[in-house]
Amino acid sequence: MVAVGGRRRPRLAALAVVVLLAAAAGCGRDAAVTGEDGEGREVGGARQLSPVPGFDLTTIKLGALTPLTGPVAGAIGIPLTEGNRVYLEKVNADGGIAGKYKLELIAEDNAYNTDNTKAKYKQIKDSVVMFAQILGTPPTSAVLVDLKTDRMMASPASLDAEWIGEENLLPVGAPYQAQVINGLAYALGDGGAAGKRVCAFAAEDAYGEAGLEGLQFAAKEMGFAVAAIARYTTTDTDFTAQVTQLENAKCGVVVMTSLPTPTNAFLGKAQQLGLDPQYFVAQSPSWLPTYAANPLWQKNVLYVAEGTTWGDETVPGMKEMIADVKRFRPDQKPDTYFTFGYAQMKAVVELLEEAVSAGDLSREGILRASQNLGTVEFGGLFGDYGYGKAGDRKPPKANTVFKVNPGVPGGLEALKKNFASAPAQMYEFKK
Amino acid sequence: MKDFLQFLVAGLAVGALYALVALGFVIIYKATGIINFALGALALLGAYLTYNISQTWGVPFFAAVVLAMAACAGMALLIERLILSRMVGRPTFAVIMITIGLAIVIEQGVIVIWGGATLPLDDPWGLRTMPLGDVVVAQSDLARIVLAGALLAGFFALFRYTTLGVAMRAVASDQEAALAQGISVRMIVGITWAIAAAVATMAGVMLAAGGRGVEPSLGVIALVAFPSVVLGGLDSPIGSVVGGAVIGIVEVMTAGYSERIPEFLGANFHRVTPYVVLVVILLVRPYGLFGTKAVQRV
Amino acid sequence: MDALPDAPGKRALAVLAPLVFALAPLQLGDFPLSVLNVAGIFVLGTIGLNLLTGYTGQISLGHAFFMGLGAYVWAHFGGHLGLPLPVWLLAAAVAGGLLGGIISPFALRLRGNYLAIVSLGLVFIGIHIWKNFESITGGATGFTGDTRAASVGIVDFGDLEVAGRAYTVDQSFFWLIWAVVALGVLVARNIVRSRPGRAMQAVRDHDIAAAVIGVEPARYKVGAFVVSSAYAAVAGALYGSYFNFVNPDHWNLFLSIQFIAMVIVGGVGTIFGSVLGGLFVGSVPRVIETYGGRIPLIESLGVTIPEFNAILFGVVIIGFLVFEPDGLAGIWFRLKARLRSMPAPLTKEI
Amino acid sequence: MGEALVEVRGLTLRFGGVAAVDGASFDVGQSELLAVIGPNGAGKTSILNCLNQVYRPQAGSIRLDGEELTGLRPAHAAARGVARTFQSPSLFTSLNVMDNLMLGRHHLMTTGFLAGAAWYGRARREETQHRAHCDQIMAFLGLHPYGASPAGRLPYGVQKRIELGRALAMEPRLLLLDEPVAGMSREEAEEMAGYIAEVNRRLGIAVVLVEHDMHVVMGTAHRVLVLDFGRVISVGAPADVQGDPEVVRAYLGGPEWPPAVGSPGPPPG
Repeated sequence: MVAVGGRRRPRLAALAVVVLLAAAAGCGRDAAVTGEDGEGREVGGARQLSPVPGFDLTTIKLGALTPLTGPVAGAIGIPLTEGNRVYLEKVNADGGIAGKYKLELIAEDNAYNTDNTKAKYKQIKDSVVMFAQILGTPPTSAVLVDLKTDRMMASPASLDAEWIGEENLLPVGAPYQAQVINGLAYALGDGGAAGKRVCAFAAEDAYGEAGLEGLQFAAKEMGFAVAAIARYTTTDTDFTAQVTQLENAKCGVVVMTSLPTPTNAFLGKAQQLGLDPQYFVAQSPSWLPTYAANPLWQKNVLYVAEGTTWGDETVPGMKEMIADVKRFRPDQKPDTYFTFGYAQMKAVVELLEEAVSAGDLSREGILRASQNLGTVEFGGLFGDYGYGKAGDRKPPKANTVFKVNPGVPGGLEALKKNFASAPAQMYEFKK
Repeated sequence: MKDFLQFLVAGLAVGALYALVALGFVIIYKATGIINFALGALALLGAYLTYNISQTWGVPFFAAVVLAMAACAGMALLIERLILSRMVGRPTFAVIMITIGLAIVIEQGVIVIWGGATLPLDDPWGLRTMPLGDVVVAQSDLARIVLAGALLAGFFALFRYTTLGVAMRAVASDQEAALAQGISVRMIVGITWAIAAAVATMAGVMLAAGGRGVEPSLGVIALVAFPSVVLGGLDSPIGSVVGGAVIGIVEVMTAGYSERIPEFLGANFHRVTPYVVLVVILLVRPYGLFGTKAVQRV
Repeated sequence: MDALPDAPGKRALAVLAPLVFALAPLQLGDFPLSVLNVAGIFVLGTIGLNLLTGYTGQISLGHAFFMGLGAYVWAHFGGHLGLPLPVWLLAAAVAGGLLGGIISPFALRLRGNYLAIVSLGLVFIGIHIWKNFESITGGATGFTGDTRAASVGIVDFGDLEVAGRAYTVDQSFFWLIWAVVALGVLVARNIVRSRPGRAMQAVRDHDIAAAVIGVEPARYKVGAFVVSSAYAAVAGALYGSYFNFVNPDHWNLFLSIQFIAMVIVGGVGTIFGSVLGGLFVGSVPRVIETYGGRIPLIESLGVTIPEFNAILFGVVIIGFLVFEPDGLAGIWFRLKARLRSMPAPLTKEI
Repeated sequence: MGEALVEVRGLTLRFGGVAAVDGASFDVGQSELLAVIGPNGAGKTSILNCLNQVYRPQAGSIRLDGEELTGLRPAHAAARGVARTFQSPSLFTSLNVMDNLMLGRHHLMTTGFLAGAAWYGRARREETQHRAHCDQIMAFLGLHPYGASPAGRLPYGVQKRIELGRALAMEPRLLLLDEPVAGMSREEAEEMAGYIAEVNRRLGIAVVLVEHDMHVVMGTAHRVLVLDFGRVISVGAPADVQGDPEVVRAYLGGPEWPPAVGSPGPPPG
């Protein structure tokens, strides 16, 4: 009971540690998980691939970290991953990468949570050549450092401008800032709201910050003053204050960088209190397909995203996608996130083709391939992306402005497709 | 002035919700001395039950609300009998944590059953409004204030004038003495859970009404209502009404006049004003405006 | 209570633990190591909360706040200024302790229920501060470091190379995190078996009786709060360094609840239990996710594995509180007692 | 009586409008054993609670060796040498006997959080030294057989003894005992009375004893103080008090009066 003696154990333990650490030094794991011998060897003039983690000479495995359960899953994670899969199945049906290597997607549930994303990343990173999708800004940030350490490539499914300068990321689409600028350019231009007072309703998160950056830039370039900015937080139950603030500012155009439920509640309160601007400009993350039937959204909402009306065969990318949907997922409902996933996988496939043709599917090989990738064209589903060295990338600055129309498939009718407004073209994305 | 009145009405409507939830906390606290962290989950469950009964089964809205209140009350009674009653005599800490565990299970159960999407409630108010002088009042806000008021008045009548109310007050003031009077403390504690769940259901439904719809984050209302409980006093039903109203108004006013708030306090300062009020009240009057100071006997 | 490895089990542990500590990273892949690393960070936080809640009887839902504070201390001193590991780790402990000390007098005015509510407010106020104090926290976007700043002298845990052998971040952080855990366990055990620890338990068991024999309850409540916050902040700093990313919404109420769950599952008022609790809550969900597909029961319930995990979390909390209030540690001690009471020739127990 | 250890003057304690103690004045001599008796609700326990400042009296003064105690916090009163046991044992139920006793020595020890965390060195030396002292107390009270169990699981009589032990570990000058033999069997009560008398005689610690068991009171007390409705109605040698007409009137109708020495005390309550 009385604490005396006990000298022996610590000494014994310390001894054990010393001995074992000495032993450990001799058998550290090879740092070569990145697979230096993934480098292609010249065999009879043609480059031949070597097996690397995630590639066994027949199948190329890709990872996805995406919410498959919870609120974000149904709205975004599942349709987006389905889009990934449909494009992948199309490639496989056509023979695979370079006509012979089949693709396989391992999708893990990250529950839109940073801890889970980290764990799942570690779980599958050694069985995939790269990550075809990581959904959301915080999850991507959480594994960014691991991507760098592991020399791993990943394609983020979020339109954050931060990603452009990261050599380990393969972003697609025009960032949120461009969405706001293009949306405003349309509203104040073709939309006929020139001279109207511009206001904003913004979430208090990275997405909201990005939207406000775009707004400030647009204000400077297009020469207007921002009349009012109303912020909200996730626990807000009532938007009277925000609506009143914007109403008092006599807003004619309200840019909404917000998430679906608060956006919907905000629109409802606006109607009740008589805030009736010429346009509410919504961004891609504000939308749920169920809103198509909602009169609030049909009235004066401009929705800024990518692509075109679902089924619009005048846009080549959409035509191709609809054909693939009919072939592989005839039951797929119109969904903008499906389109996102489909186009995203196209970028990934182009990257893999490049890596295979360079004869190296190792992590280093894929990173190198991304620098030589050049411009990837999305046939109008996204603006074309000029890849290259991280510092020299040319992200698209084009968006499509929709209006809500329950009469068209998916409820979104393209008003102006794939345009990059003059101020958007001026915008320089800083890292 | 118009803005002020507009904020006042909105604040009262938010406050009515807080008051309902706060009352739920207070009645359970009075009878058992614990804070029921599962109350938000019960509000969520009640809202989903209302959705299910009215939308899926086609029962008229108000009848559906009453049925959902009854169902949720029954559920709470069951939980109390099956789980909480085993915890008599155990440390407060353990009992509070049980209610947190319950909250997690109920919330996840709701998501498993109904999914995570927002479901339309189709309440009779929707986005309709009515003018009241200069001010535009959402009918759903008015309904919140009126229905919360009616429910609270009903509770006070029950508490003051019925045998059950007398028994509840007896249990609240001294369990042993109540037991000696032949009052079944077990039953009363169960009933307080049922009443709290019914009141919480009303809060959940009223939160979802007016266009928001039923969705998994409705339960947060309980956490947001905590400052109202502390302001009013954990053991004072009247306090929950006053606390709810004050916090609701303060919150909406802070948001409404956010431009006049010093910038260093940050954007969305209204999110934390209830907690700032809470800290201040605890410094000045640790037991709330209407709460009784606990005297510890040796 | 005793420091003497009297039982053969303890002696075995004394040899085995360092063995596992040294060899595990060489045998396990990065995935299991990353799970154990996060679990180790959880263990540190749980020890802290157990000192406050388990040993001193003060319920706090504010633990996530102090963990966030530590993470931002790393963000500033480590990620931003690039100062070495001992500096930011110590700074986190000091910052956590200091802020805990400043806040605790508020908390002290309150008993049980009230403290729980107010500490809950701390989490909300914290998130507000993290989002608005942009120069250090990176605002709503969060902070991503250019470096993990996890170096002690020439040893850099962010990029460990010994004798020409390189180790992955998960390997080196396993050594770092679990070494800090070992130190944390030692310090906590020393506190609880000496005068201040006894006083904390006295305050928990009977605060008036404690005052009457000369233990100032306020002093030990504050002390426990300070130590507990320091532990949380150290855990948070390690978390920040390991993830190299600090996000304001991460320090939310659910994290606080997870810590309380770890205390309960491990065993209220035991340091050993905190280790078990942190390991259990930190790793069981991952194990179920990995192998859950092979359990036919889950699918027959009509729930997905993550849904199953979430419900299980709640059920485990309730189940332990109702049926096994002493937690995993209680089960362990009972098992040990049963083994001992079996007719064995060498038992010396009374 | 010589120089008094404790001087209580005009002590008044009210709860709401009710005076639990009403202008009580009395002395406790060095090494004296003073018993306080009176009907239920007479204010006996309240006086003890004032003496160690668990309750704050509204008026009056309490001096210990000439130093004022009123206004101090209980922990500080304890540090001045006032020890106390409770009517129902108030042990630290999850701690074992040794830890309960060691807590009695809390104010005599100095290890803080930092020294405790480091453990090796001063903290450990201090621990060993004080454990030795507690060991003696355990031997004196026959507590060794109960060593490892949590105090809350031990029999009632043993808990009472541990509580006395914890008070003794404080090395007090004044020991306040609140019904130390309540609820005990005759043999246990005799044993406890023996311990009390021995503590008082051998260690010279002044004792204020609140007790219903007249056998114990009359057998151990040097003087008896009788309270009624918070007032001191009689003080004196046990035999004198027994015959005081005031006292008889106060107890009129009560079953325990006149207290025949040797009769078992009333049940605790």
